[in-house]
Amino acid sequence: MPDTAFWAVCLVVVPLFFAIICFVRSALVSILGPLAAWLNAIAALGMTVSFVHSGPVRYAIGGWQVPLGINFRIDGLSVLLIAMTAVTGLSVSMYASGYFSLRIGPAREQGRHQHQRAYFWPLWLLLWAALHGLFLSADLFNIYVTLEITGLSAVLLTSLSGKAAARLAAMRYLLVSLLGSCSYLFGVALLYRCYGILDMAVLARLVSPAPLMWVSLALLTTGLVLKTALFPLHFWLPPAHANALAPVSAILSGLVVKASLYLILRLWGDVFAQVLPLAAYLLPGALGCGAVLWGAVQALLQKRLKMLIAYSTVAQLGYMFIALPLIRLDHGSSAWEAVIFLIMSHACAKSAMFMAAGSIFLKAGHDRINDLDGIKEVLPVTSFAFVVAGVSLMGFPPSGAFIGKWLLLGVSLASGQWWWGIMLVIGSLLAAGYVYRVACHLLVFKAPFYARRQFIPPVMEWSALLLAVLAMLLGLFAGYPLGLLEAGSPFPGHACLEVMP
Amino acid sequence: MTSVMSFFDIMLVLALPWLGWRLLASPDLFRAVVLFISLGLLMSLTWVRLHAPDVALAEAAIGAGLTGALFLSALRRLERMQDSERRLDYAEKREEERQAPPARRRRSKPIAYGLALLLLVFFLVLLGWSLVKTSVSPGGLGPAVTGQMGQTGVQSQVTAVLLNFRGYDTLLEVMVLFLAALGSWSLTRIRQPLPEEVAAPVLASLVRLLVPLMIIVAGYLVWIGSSRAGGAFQGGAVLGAAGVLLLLADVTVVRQIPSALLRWALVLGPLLFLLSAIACMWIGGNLLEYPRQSAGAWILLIESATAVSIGVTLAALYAGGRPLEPSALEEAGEVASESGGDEGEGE
Amino acid sequence: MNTIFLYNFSGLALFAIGLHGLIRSSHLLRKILAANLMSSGVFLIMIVGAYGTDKGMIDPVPHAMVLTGIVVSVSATAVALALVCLVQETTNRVLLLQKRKKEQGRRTDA
Amino acid sequence: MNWGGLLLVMIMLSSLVPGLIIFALPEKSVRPRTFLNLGSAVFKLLLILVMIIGIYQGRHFAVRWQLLPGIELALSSDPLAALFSTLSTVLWLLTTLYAVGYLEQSPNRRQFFGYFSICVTVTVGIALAGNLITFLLFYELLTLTTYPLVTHRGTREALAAGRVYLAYTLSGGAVLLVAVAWLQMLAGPVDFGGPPAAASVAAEHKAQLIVIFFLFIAGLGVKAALVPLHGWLPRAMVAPAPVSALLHAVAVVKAGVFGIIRVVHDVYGIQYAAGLHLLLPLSILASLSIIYGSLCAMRADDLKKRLAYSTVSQLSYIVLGVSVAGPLAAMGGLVHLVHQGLMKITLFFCAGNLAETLGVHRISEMNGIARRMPLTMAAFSVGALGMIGFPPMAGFVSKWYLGMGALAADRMWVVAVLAVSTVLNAAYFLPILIKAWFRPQDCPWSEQGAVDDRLETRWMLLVPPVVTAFLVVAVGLLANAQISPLAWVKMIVGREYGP
Repeated sequence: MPDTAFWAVCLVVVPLFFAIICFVRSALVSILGPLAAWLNAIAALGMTVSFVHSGPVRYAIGGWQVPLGINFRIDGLSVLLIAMTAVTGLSVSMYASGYFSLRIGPAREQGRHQHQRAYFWPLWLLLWAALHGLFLSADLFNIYVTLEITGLSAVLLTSLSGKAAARLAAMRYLLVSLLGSCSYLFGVALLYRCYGILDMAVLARLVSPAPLMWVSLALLTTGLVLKTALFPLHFWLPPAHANALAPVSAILSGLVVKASLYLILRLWGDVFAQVLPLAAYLLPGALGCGAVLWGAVQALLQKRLKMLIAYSTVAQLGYMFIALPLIRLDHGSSAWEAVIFLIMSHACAKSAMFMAAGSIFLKAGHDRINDLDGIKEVLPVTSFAFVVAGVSLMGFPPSGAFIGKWLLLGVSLASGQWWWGIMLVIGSLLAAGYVYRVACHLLVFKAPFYARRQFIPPVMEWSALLLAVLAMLLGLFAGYPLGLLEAGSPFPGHACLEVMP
Repeated sequence: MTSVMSFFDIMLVLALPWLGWRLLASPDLFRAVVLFISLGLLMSLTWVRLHAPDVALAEAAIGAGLTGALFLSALRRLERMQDSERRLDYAEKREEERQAPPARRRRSKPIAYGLALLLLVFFLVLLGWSLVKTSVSPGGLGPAVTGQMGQTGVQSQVTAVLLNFRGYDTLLEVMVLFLAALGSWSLTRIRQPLPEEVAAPVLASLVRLLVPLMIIVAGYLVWIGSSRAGGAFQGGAVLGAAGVLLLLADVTVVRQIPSALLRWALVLGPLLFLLSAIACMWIGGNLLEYPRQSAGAWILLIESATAVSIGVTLAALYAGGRPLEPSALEEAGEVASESGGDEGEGE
Repeated sequence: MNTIFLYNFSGLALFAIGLHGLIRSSHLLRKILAANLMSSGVFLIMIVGAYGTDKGMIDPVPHAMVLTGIVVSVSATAVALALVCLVQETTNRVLLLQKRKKEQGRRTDA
Repeated sequence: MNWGGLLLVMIMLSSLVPGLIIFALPEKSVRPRTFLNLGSAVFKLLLILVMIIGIYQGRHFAVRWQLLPGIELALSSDPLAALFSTLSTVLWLLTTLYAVGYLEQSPNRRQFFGYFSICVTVTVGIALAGNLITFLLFYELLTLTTYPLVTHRGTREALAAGRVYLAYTLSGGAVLLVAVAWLQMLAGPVDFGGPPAAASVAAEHKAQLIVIFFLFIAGLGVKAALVPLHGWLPRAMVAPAPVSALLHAVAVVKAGVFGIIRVVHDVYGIQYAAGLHLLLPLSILASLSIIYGSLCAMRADDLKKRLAYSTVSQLSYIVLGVSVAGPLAAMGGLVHLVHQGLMKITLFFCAGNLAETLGVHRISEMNGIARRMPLTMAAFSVGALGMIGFPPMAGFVSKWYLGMGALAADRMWVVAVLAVSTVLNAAYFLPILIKAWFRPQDCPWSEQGAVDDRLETRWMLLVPPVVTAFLVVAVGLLANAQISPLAWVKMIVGREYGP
């Protein structure tokens, strides 16, 4: 029986291998890509199952223990995020296989679409591998390399659509990404100089308040916040996410921003949690509030569906930053759990929304929100998927986002800093507003709808619906993910189960 | 001696930022790139001064040489496009002038800029102060590396870190290079040689002499990497430089390499590295845990393959795009892809 | 103070100049140059940190990290340059912001 | 899971599953859809009967599903839950029948009946909710599932009404969420049916408890259409008649009122709430709603709008009864939950019949209409007289108990409010009856929906109002019988106040 570490290695090695093969044998991508996606999902499942049995693991790559070598740290947080990546990634992959086969179908512009497919798969698999590597790694510099792969492949995927707007957005994204990584690397360099260590778990025990530590934390955070697109550094996100191809948008919004967000949570919630004063957490919290308001207002003003969804990402990311001060205030672990629910639920819901928007675009030939009346008649499943995803984004029970908001609300009320909770509620109402703007057009009955004679493969419709329903029902099965979290707790409050050399 | 060194240090310390400032302030982009290359060489000198010969070699070959070449080629390409679109440009400029932002915004800009600058300066002062203030962890991981050198199969500490202790980093780094090649292929086709670029016969004959020499040097660098400065990246960079020279001299053979072969050459390093990482697990260790006795051989094998791929990758990056595929379909797609999206393609 | 220590400030200055240039300059090519300067500054600070007072006490780990960094940065630069050419091709713009008039005035074409 | 828990889950699934199947069925398969609708409604009714018999025998059914520590979904069957779930199930069966008849020929019925079935699931979920979180869950879901029904026609007006409806109810839901979270933070998980949770909160949090109470009332008051929060209700009457019937009699408004009852009875406890002086403001609010609703109703010419304002007024009887803090008044309030439902649904069925058969929407067009549609107008009259409080109709029983309760609690002004309200009720219902029965016809009717020569309209439209009118009389006449709503309510109140 393979153990947790074996599966963890598979999670990195398999997508890398398939990315290479997809590049060399580009005629076979339509088989190799989905195959790799399934293998990834199996590996993630295998890792989760064996993690449940055997608990958190440290795996020394090359047999070199910390501090010399790079270690995988497999704890509850990373397992959950990998499970999230696997589910979302698999759905997006299925969607993408339908998407590209559909578009390659008609003879017009066949070469172009074949080109897109041939490069989509290797880039996406590299991105996937980098995400896995990032979630698994315990080493700050190794994480820099994975961040760099994530950023570069995300940029390249964005520019794949070939549209001028997409290329400009990709350019901007790339520059932001470079700036972010550079700042992050600077932070890592200073930390290394200060403590002579790159492993996060060891670092967490060594950190002490020193000027250099403050500066390096500021640099790390600035870099990561740029990549996460926290308000007011979100300017690059909406055009990039809105102009990419549909499966790419789903990946970018659902998964890629979560990578740097995860690191911020690790750093602020775990590594530096012991030395940071409460006041330091107010800044991300306040910026999160700004993001919630600004993102929602911008989303309300958009005329195009994909822009609306992209701005909603900006708003939703705000919640996770509002959670930071609450993580600090909370004595138990419910704020942590809340953030994780928000992240997982957002990944599923947002990917589903972008996938649905892609199908709608292909069918209607445009994505102007006001002209979508009656699309339900031609794309019932997709419309339903969009609405369900939107509802779970609003934080309606029993979605995962509801659990997250509920827990955060409880923490904020209990800690006396009730304004964070009120912000969450206001954010939900605003979210309801912009979801409604779309949903009222998607739900209304109006026949006949003028649609292109474009056949949308069922796999595209149903994969979106599956993700949306998953986001909606995540709350009902909240106990399982939490079990995982408690098994390998990243929380300062719990016993640290790190296996140290 | 010490005072001479100090003088040298101070000159370098001052020259680096000065060059950096000059190159960004230079109105001429060509000049900026040339200054960038000289900055790279100066950096390389600095690395030597700071006892980092491996980094110095890599900086000279990759940081200064290849990056500079990339910049120059991009610059030429941009200028050519601008020349052909000058008239179109003019019309657009008129259009933009009409839609110029209101004057109020312009006035507010210097204030915002000043504030941002102030913030930046404040942060830098803080940074510098904290650098001075904070005690540095002595030696970092140096002693740990020295203690474990016996089990790595190589003598050079940097190579040991790169390919053994932190081999996983290097594996991913090779993947970054692969990603860059993949990305530039996904973006554009290969650049056709410009008329003014067609090399003089003198250059061609020089290249014929130089390239075999460079290949030997590259091989030597990879070989020596296990004990002294050098290794896959440095060797690969020299190979890449050879490739660039071949492209510059427009040796027809280079452009006629079949695309499939090129693809295999690009992935040889990453693939072999990955497979040997897995093979280590097969043998019974962890990922990338070479058997202790034959670690040196493993590393040399990986380094050689990686060097070849790095060389090909760097040359391919310089070439700037995917080679022309024989199939007509791809050709049809190119046109659409290059001309940008049409209205049905808003996605 | 040790003269070697001064290299820290050189690196810091390079980082700052690069940052300033990245945000401030409008030509994409110059932005990419600036990003390269920034990373050079960071590399310098890393290597200075590795430089021990004794000759034998040099930490090889930052050297390896910088080697990795150089390769990563050349990859990113290559992608960025290819993208700049594409952007120019499709939009006839080398500037992200609408500042081309000023920039064109400054550019001296050969 | 024990068999009792299974029963509750079955009750939920018995309409959820048909709803999902209806979504999957094609638009054209009318017969299977109708069969599924009615079959599932009957099946659900049978299950509810089993539950009621179980409760009579002293059983308690419950099922729990833990999401997280502190967040638990619980269904449980206390008598109050049984009262509300029985009411909704019975009325749902009739409304389904009515809707099948009403929507014959109209497009997009698949969606209508799909949401319709899910809506009953959610309403019964509200009834059976065993703790505050579960209540909140279904309360929010009710908003979502009723929205497509309100906007079913897709006209500009319907969409505007839907927007207003959502704005009100979502804001209410958000306030409710805050209240629930806050209370849970103070008191831990709040279960219904046990000792009131708020009473266990330490004394120094009393001020917070008061704030929470008003947050609850604000959140629930939106759906219960308490006066400053009632704006959505008159607009939502653009929906098709079965939906209006459902909104006004069974689902949405009742969910709000039911929530208020739960909060007062099970969360705070009557005694404790009275001790905090929370009930007096509530009863004042309810009285205001009663008077204001009636006044607005008098001015409305549109029949459905008049009925809508009448709902605003009548619902507050229930709140008033609960807030007067005495067993008799509580009985009056609770029994009015059932009685108002029966009467109001009768009235809306009849209004729908008039509109569907003759195209009559306004009261000014109703002269002499009773001669054309005697059965419908007879049912309407029963409902209207019941609303006014004529003995022996259902409304009389509620008002009687409310008045007695107010006297017992020594609140003379409540009696005065009841008297004024009765006069106002008469003032806006009697003219309709007089016009319909005694005036000659003075304007043409379109006769668009007259398809059957023997009956005044389609039988599916006629049977439900006649049945509900019959029930209105029956529950009034047989109020003292062993299985009447009143008897059931007596049992509930007996448990609350002790023997």
